[in-house]
Amino acid sequence: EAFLAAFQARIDAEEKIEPNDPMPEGYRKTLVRQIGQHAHSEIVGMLPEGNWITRAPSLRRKAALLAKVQDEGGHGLYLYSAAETLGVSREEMTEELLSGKAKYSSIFNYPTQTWADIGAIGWLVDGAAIMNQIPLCRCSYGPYARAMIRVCKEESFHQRQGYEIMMRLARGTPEQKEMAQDALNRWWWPSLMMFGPSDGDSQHSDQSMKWKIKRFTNDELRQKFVDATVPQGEFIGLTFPDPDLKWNEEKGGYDFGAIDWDEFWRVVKGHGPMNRERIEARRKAWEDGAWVREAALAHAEKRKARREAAKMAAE
Amino acid sequence: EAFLAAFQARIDAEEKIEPNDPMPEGYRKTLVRQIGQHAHSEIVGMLPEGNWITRAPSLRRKAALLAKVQDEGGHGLYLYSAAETLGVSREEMTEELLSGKAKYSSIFNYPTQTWADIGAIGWLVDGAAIMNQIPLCRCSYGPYARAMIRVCKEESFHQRQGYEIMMRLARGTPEQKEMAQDALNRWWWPSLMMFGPSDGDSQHSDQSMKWKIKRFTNDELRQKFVDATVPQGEFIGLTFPDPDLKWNEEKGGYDFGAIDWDEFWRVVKGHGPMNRERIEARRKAWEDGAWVREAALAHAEKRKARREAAKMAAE
Amino acid sequence: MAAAPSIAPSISGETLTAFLLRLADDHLVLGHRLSEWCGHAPMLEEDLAMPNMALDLIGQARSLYQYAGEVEGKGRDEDQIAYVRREREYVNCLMAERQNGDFAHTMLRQFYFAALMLPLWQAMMTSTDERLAGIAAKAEKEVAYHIRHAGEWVVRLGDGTEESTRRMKAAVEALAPYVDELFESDDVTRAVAEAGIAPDPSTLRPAFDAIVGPVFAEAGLEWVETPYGQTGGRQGRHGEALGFLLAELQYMQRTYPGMTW
Amino acid sequence: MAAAPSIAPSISGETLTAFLLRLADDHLVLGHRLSEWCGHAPMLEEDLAMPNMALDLIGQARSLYQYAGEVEGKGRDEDQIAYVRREREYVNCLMAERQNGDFAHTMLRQFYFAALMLPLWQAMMTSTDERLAGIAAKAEKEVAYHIRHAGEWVVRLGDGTEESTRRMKAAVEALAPYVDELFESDDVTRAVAEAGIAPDPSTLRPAFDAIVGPVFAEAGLEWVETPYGQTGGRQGRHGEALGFLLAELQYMQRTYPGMTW
Repeated sequence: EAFLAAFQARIDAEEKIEPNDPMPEGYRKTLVRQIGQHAHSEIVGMLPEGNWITRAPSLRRKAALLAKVQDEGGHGLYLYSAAETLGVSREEMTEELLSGKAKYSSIFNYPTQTWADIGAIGWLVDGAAIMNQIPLCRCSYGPYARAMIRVCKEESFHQRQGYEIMMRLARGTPEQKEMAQDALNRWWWPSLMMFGPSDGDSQHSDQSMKWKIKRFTNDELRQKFVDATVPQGEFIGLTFPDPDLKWNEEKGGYDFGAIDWDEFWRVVKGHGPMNRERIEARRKAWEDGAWVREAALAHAEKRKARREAAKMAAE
Repeated sequence: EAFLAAFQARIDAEEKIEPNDPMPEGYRKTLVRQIGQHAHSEIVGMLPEGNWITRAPSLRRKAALLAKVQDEGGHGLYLYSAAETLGVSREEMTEELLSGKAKYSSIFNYPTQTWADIGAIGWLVDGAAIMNQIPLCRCSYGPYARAMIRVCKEESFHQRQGYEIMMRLARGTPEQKEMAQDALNRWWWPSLMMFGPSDGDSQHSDQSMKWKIKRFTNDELRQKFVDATVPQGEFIGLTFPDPDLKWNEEKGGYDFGAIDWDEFWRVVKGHGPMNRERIEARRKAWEDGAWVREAALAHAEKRKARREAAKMAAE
Repeated sequence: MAAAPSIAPSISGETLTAFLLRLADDHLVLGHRLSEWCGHAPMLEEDLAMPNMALDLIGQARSLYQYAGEVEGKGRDEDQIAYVRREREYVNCLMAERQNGDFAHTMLRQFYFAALMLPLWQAMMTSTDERLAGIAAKAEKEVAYHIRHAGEWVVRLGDGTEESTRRMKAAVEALAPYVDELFESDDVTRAVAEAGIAPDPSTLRPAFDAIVGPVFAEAGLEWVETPYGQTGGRQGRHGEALGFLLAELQYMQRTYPGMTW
Repeated sequence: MAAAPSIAPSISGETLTAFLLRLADDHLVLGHRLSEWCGHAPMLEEDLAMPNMALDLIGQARSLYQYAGEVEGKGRDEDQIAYVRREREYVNCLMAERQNGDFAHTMLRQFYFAALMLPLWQAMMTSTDERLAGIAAKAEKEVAYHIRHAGEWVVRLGDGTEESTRRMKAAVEALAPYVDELFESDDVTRAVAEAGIAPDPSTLRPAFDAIVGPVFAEAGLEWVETPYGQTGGRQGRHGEALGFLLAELQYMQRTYPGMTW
């Protein structure tokens, strides 16, 4: 009790919690779950975008997309490292992903059907991710907060790049504009769902807010995202697929239509268009790569043994 | 001795040898080798053409190509059956193909790089095959001769179809004509090599001629092929890649340049552009399909056991 | 160009075209997938049987595209419709575009599709649309063979070895989310049904079950229910595999536009 | 359009363009293959390292295509050259287009190509062609990393487990026929060498061997000689895998011709 109070006092004083600091088990668990989900999202998120690398329409776009997907792998790496400071190994986290026990962002369970989807993901999905992540740069857990600072910088570059793809399409030929509009139509609602259930239905929010793992509610972040994104879309002449979307002068933000929570829960529970394939792809990579990881380990051990034998011989 | 003479007398009298007839071991072996090679050629020959089924330029051509490749599988099937009458199983022959012990027509070790190659294969490769095969319809071994009658009919349909593809290209746009000419350039010499080494260097010819397994020498057949094919090519405005090719009034046939026998032997010995891939593809199909064949067998046995159990119960 | 065909007066040419394209795309895309096995089948008999079924499917697709082109009346021939559309314009069901997977997956998919098409063609043999009645009469015989052939494999593999049973069960599991879409109805299917051109797919489920049920029973397989089926194909919302299929399918027509082959 | 660049007076623009296209195609095609691993690597570190190398290759290809376009002087930009040619016009070496195979095959291929390019770029740093000297100076640093990274994997896998050794040996076997083509000389390479633009590839074999030898020794691998190497890439004679690669690569440019992305 005294420990919990002291811990909360540190949090309230905006002190950073570091790996070797004592922390409540619930705090640790919440972080492990959240950082794990976040890491998995980066990893699974490589797949829908990776789907267009070999078909990117220009060399410049191909290079940018490669770099982006590589950054996502990098984010996964920092985040797994941050989670490792809490005592879970990358291997354990991977097993949880592949078994379906750990979640990842549901948005990646939608397919990337056209090139414009690459623009839409950068603009909307990375845009939504940033909204979620900027407050995390001030998260109470030090390693996570520091990882997020780096991640956020790169994400906002990706977001601009995605928006630039959409702008190019929206100002291109009629086919290109249609492609951009179609992508917006398909990705808009899933992007809004990225912020999670409405505040009333959110399971983990209260305690996370108290521990300063979270600093805004789902609905607050969603509203920020809508307010930031709608003018961007309108600026390039795209229409949002929501007849209820309109500026509310009074609240100084946009009103928007009701989210289809049935769809949200369906996808979360594994019945989105690509859930099965995403996990299958990761499982295949993991299983096909087992011999490589084993070989690397075996070689490192052989090397070490040889070094030691040489040392002994020299002594 | 007496048996050999009597056998030769039957051959000389143009009697057909049938599966249960006594025959010299050499005759049987020669036939097994030749029919096996022929069957393997049909099977491996499905691969270069199969390579273009998913990319055929029109639905009509796609359907025709599918039908053609299917016919080739059918030829393989008749031929394996003909060989089975001589006491070798399809499984044994397949093993010999996959181990590299049995040969198949070297022409299939060249890649099909463009759509025109599909035309060239039909026109030239099937054309050369027919030259080889028409005499085989009168082969002394009954089952082989009968299989060849059916095969020849279909092959000559394929040959006309291939020629028609080439004609369409040669009379099409400049790009199409160039594509046709390029295919002829690449396939002409390998087609001439299909008849095998020159008569002086051919290992198996004499005895095969005597046994009426063969009825013309390699060089005779090659000459027939050149004489039949060159006017066809010229008719559609294509040029043969042989500066020495010209009509010889005196012999009533075409003279043509020297064949690159080094290339011939290189490809026969396994160093053609696609040897490794062809065998690899067949091996993969065979190995990946093992569980299917086992299941079919297991199911048939289960069925039989159940039928017998039912019969016993009824008695 | 042929004179515009006379279609049932109670249906618009646009609706009929939409109906024909769905059916044609199903056949083209599934035929394409099947043809990918060419030369790589588990046994020679299947190197004959699979292209044979693919040929039937491509042939049926051609009849349907040709008719769609005439109904549409814009002078597009079968190849222009089959090859020169954008991905979002293909309206095949999602099951047809699924990657082949192993032989069990391919055969089960074929069996399901045939079990949908047999009652559909049978009903269309008495279509008010004579052209379609003719297409159906020919196709019905072909698809009856597909049911026999693929159905036999479902039984053999389902009741074969331990491995084949495991694989066939995995196929049932993997394809389950794509079955319901086959029976979807919407404005197009209802209009076509009302005009007596083709039955609404939703009415075909009992016939499908009557074909699948006994085969599953013989194969020792159990039906897998999914809480939510996948959908979207009829609106051109596809998975990620179709794009790669189209890149191959369209390669020549896109690279050498407007030529005759 | 940029003014025509001043090239060494002893060589024709056509020859220089031919040389540049070969090099550019090697990098584009190999970069494409490498990028196919994206999201499917055996470990996260490789999900970073492989796109990283692919990025280097694509970047080098872009510099070379841009320069080729300028030398050619027909106003084609990098994308028109990279995307809008027919298969027989691609002049990459055959090794670059080989399908990825397993990780051992991919890494060995990468190692070989880097071991060719390191001495090539090093020599080109003092090219009489300043533009190329600049490209080389940047690329040389990048490819030195590729050698380290891929070389370490050759050692690890060659001297790892029984399985990894078997796979690495199979890769050595499989790639052997494609090594000699890397060092081929012909009129183009000789003209370029004479003009002091780039060394003739045939002179690079000792440097290649000096890189590969110690790595093979450490990996416990033996060099495999093939009696006949495969060739043809420089004349646009390719294997069957390239066509499918191009169908994907060109998909957007062919489907939506002449647009800006």
